[in-house]
Amino acid sequence: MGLVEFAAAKTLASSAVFLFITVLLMAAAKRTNRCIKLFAIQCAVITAQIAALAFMRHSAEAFAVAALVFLVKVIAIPYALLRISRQLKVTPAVVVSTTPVQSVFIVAGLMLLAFAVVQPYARAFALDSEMLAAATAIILTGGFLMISRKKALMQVIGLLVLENGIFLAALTTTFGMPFVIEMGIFFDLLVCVLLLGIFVFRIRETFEHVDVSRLRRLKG
Amino acid sequence: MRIALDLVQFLVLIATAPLLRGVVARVKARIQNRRGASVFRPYFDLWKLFRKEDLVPPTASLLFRLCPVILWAATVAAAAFIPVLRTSALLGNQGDIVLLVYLLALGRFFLMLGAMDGGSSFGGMGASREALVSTLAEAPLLLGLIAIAIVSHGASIATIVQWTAARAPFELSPAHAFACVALVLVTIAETGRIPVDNPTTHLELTMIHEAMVLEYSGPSLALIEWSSAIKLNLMLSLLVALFVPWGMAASDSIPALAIAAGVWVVKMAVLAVALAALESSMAKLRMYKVPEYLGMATAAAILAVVFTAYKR
Amino acid sequence: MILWLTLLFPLASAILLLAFRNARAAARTALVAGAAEVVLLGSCAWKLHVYGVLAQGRYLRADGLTLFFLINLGLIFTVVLVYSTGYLRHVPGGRFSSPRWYYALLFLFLFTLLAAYLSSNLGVLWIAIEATTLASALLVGFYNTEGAVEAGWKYLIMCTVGIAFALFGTIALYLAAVRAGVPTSAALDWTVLMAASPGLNAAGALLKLAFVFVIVGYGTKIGFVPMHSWLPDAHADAPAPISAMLSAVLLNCAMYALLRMEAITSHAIGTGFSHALLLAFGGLSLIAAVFLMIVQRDLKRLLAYSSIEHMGIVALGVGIGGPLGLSGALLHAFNHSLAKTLLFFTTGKVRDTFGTLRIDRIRGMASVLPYTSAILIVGGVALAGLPPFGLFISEFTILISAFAGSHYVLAVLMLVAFSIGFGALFFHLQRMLSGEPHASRGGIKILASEAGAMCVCGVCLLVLGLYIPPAFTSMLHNAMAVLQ
Amino acid sequence: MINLSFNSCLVLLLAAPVVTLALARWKNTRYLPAFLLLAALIASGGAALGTLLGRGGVSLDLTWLAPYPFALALDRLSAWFLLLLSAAGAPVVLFSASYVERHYKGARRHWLWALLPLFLLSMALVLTAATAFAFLFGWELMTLFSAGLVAIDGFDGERRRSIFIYLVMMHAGAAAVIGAFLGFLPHAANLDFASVRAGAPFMTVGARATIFLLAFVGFGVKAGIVPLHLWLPKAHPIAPSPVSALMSGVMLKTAVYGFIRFAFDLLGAGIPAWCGYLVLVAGAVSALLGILYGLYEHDLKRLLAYSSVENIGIVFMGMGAAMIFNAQGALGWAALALMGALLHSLNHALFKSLLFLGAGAITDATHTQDLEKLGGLLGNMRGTGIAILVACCSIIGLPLFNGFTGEWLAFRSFLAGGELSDVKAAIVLPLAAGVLALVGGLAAACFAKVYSVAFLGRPRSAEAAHAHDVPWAMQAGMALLAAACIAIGVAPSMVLGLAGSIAQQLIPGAVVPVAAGTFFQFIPWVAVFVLAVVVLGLLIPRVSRITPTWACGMPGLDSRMQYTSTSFSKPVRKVFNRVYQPQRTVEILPANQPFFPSSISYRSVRTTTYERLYRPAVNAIINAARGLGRAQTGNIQVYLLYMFLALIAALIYMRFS
Repeated sequence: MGLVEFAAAKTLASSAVFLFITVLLMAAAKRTNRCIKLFAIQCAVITAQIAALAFMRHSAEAFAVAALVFLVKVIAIPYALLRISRQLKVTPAVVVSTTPVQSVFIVAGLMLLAFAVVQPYARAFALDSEMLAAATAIILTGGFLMISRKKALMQVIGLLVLENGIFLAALTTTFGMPFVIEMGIFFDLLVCVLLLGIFVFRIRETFEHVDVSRLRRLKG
Repeated sequence: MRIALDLVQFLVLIATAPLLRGVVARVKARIQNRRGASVFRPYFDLWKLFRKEDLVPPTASLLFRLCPVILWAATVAAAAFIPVLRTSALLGNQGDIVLLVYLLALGRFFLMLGAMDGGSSFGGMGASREALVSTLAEAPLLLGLIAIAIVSHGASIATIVQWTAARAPFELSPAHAFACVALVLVTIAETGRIPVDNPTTHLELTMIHEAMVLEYSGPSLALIEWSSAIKLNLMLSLLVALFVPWGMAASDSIPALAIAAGVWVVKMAVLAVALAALESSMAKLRMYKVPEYLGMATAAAILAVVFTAYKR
Repeated sequence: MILWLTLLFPLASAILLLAFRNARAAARTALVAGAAEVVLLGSCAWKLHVYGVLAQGRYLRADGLTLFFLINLGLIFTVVLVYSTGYLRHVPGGRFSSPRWYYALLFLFLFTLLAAYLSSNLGVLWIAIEATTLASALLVGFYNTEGAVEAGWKYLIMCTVGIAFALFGTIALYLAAVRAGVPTSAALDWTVLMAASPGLNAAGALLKLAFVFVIVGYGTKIGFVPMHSWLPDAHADAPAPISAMLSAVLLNCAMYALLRMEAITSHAIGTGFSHALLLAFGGLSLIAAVFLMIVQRDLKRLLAYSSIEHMGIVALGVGIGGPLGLSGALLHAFNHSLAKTLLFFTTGKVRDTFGTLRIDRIRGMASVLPYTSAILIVGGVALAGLPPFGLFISEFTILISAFAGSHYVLAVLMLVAFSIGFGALFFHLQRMLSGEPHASRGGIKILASEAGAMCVCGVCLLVLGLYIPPAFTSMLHNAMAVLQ
Repeated sequence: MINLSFNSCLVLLLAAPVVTLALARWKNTRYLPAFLLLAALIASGGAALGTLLGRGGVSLDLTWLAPYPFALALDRLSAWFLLLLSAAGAPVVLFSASYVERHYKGARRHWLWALLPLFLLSMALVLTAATAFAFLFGWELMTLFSAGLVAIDGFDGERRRSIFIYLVMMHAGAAAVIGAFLGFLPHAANLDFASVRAGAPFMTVGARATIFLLAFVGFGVKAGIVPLHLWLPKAHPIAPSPVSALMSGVMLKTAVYGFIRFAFDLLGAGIPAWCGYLVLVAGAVSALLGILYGLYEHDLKRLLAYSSVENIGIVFMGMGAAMIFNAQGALGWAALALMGALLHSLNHALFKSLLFLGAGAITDATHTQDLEKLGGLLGNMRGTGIAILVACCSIIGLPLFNGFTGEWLAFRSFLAGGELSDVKAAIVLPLAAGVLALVGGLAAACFAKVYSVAFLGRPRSAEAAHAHDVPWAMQAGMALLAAACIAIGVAPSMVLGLAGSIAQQLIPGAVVPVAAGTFFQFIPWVAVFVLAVVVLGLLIPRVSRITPTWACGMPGLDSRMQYTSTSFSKPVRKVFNRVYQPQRTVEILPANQPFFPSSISYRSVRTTTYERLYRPAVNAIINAARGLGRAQTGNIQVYLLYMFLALIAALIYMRFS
């Protein structure tokens, strides 16, 4: 067994743990920028995982996907988000509805829930239950971030985390979708982040704050 | 022949109407220790009125003069429904209780219109009170008649009378008893006698019928007075025919008819005396006690109907 | 080839339109491009009519169902484009908020919609539907007002989250297909999946999971309660023609995607599961929407909730199933798009005249805007499902299917909801129509383009209510045949 | 021939609005719409009469046109009501020809002339529909067009509210009717009447009872059965008078038609017995409360609207009795009671249209429909006055007028009910006769009030004093209706036969009791008799002199001393205080001189309103709406939470499905 193979196997085995840690840290993070960086790390873990899988299965397409993920999610999106965050010139705090301790406990609870939910499926389809649980936990945490964080940018991050979870689920269950579709999904994601960026700026311009929980003119 | 006989009894009913009034007034006077006028006094009154001029208010319309005539016509037509001497009548063989009641309503409706046409407040007062009394009297009247009609399996007056006449006097059902109570009460109300209305009052504020005819004079008043006399006569005759028809002529022979006439006169006399006694011994009810009075009549009529269902 | 041309032409037009800084030139170009696109769509439809199915490469395919929705799209897009040329007379300039951006984004929106309809692959379909959100988000925020920005944000976030769910569902379906032995390259191809659906039965649990995520995901886009919250905001603050596009086309497009998924699910594991979910979401939408219509204060929000109501009805029709339910649902989607377009067009005139869409500030409309009021009444009557308009036929069909299928509770619920919805709609309409106008504003003249657009909708509604042409019927049957 | 005239009626009614709007510019075509409508109504009347006389029927299949089976057919029942439509409609159109010309200008006139034929067409559609789809199509259109016509006089304030209530109640009623029709579905795939009829016997009793109840509620709303009548006194008074006439006279009858179609034709004989009692009691309550509320009113058209509630109640009493007889197996009497309902429908169409036209004529002449401002109109409006007198006599049910014939049939069948072996029926039916008698008495009081306050005595306002009679076309319209009232009243045998044939069609095996036939042949003799006596009375020689009215010897009797509408009904109102629970306000000015006031004003408002009955339901709906509205907080985080909750709920469902 070569070193690379060993590394790939280790990566695959341990990535779930890293993902869980990133998720927990995100829940506890107090600043937007830290969240963005954690997101980048999370994506990096996923990249490593794809690369490992690609290596194990000798799939060129998967390598391309890994490269794409690395480019888009680890570099482009965090960079853009950080830039936006800097340009917005608002307080760096994430502004939460729940305290960090509560957040951590809730996310921990969501992880347990994720394990409980995926268990029967994992058994039925002979899947890696840990990875699947990680994916589900990431989805749930993404949702939780969107619900509990009041800043527009944090909602974007929550959305991205959620999307990450889905991507991870696809990866662990089916070893990725057909390449064209994968490409399309990435493209959509990129445009989406772009648009969200535009809207974050517009919100700042129009309302002079970026607190989405205060966007309550339209109701009823 | 039969038609001629029916015509005769119809004419008798119309012609004797003022006499009945006179008799009642006379008996009443005697009970009240007065001598009283002649029993034929109503005839003289009518004769006098027919010759007088007809005074018409300036605001009155063409209906003002037409109304008494229609009232008279409707009442006369109703009289043609009543068996008096024979167990049939001119219009009573096919004419049924509903038509009878509604013919009386027709007359009353036009009388109310005539009263309102005068343009004074008294006419309106009388008409609105008459509207109340007649409204509430209609249901017990019809229900009482219907109860008897159900028992005797027929809706036309002649059928009912024939059925009753064929029974023995004490064979009648409780329905008859209740219906009789109801109809007696209603008859008093419908004909405007004490305790519902006082036909001899001179105080406008208590009048019902008299207030309505306050503007009428001459031939118009004569027709109205005659109509009310006919109404009293026909209602009493109806009571007689419905509840004590025995003695009516079974055949068309002269003796039978003569006996029938005699029996009828006796029955009517008894009723007239009873009416006079009643009127002398009672006070007129306050206006808003009348609904209670008619309520009793309605209750009796409803009981009569209920008994038709349970006792057969 | 025709498919590629039809699909890519709007994209090219969109890019071309960005070059026109002059508003009138942009409008003219847009009209020309629109006309060309209509011709393309027409020839596409004709070919479809002749051949039944058109396929191009691995990813493009059109069948009877596509044809039905393409006709709908073409019709609504045409009237919206024509209406827009008049409507955009005075728009504020701004970044992404100028006529050229408007037309460009409109054509981009059309491109994404076409992509959704013409894709043969459920993955591509997903991408296209996500793209519709992206393409229309800037149009929703076109006015750049507080409301528009807020609405745009909510629209983008909620629909993206919803769509993410749909992606998860699509992945689950893919997994199920792969597990059932479908080759990975074709595992999201709809035709292949339909053919293989009996074999998918083994992965029933996964299919159920897939459908749950898909119905919640695409359901967000359709506007099912309780995922509907973006819809009234986006409809209310978008420009009137865009509201029409959203309500009449976008919702139908999402419904189309759901229909495709539903067909596979019900073919594989029976109709019970998917129909129950459709009935639940449809019933919830119908009931909640008619109630919410009562408390609306804004005309366009009112109409938006009515869209939710009608999408609920469509879902109920699909959920009841059978030929009757399905045909009623498709017909209803078509009719609703016409009626809603008509009504949203009138809101443009109302806003121009009264400067607001707040129902309590609009008074005396019947005297200020007699013709628009007449159209508003006609649209309201049509929307309430009264004859002689098409929605009566489609609602009647769905009711019949409910009764015939012995869904009595559902039928009663629908009848009650129709009554409440009617009451809510007319409660607001009558308040606007009557009374003395607050300010003595002169009514704004209806342009020929606007009148023409509205007339087309009205006439189509009337025709579909009185006499459904045999061609339309056969088209409807072909569409249903695809799903069954 | 019948086919031709029926088709031409449809074509004319369809063409009329087009022609009206197309020729709107030309002034000399202003009577064209009226002509077209008259021609159409005469054609439809001919077709109906031909069908009733057994010269074949009409059956027109338009399914090729519509997405669902859409057929029109004219059997005897449809023909009866179509005849009613024509008989009441033609005079109304004649009246309108002049009325519309005098009161409406420009666009409103054109809209009125465009909507009127459509309204008539929709009613004809309802009456002749042979499939559920056609029926419902017409049914909904009828509501729409009538609402449009009601709104033509204005759309503000209270009127707007009234129209809204009308629309909403109609829609809810229509929902019930739709439910009733579609309830047949599992057993009648095609939803045409023939297959429904054939399928009904295979349904369970519960299903049939449910359908019956839905139909009862649905048609009850349209017909104005208490307490579903809420809209009726609101919508009828505010319509233009000819439209009120059509709505009250004809449109309510479409509901009666629908109900008969369901209860006697489509559902067949298998309705549980209690349904009959339900209908009877509902009818009795409507009749009684309708006329009591009518008596309270002094707005002429609202009074007439309440009187419609009463008359519809009588019709429903007849139908209820028919159903009870049917359940007891007394088919002959069932037929008789049904004939009573049919005849009363026709009669009510005639005299109520006439009364509403009269109200229109009064408004035309005096610009008010408040009874308290009228009086003495008979002097200046002789033609109108006589026609309305006929209508009043008819509506009370006086003999020799048409109202009597229907009520007599009802009375006669109630009476016969006393001989049924079933004790319940034998008590309830005769007591219904008592209710009918009470209603008759109240109606007499009510219309004595109407006629005497409006047409007799002294005028109560300057407008009333200077009223002029209306143009000939309006008078002719009213005269036609009055003539029809008298004709049916004096010689009812002719219509009785027609009604009998319908009853025998609907109640197979029924032999109409001979009593009715002989009695109706007897009525002309009574008429001759009464007329002879009247002539005799008129021949009495008399000398008339005009003298001032008796005023207790005091001078200065004026119109304000007359009994008014309010004071006339006072005794009855006082007796039925419980029904009205009035709120009285007496204002005496100046307040410090209670015994020598300069003015006393008295107002009495009925506080028993049925809106209270609807209030809890409406409030519940509004509160639910508010609650849901609060759930739309505007906060996107909450919205996202909803989404996740929905997903979780769906997942839980999946887990347990």
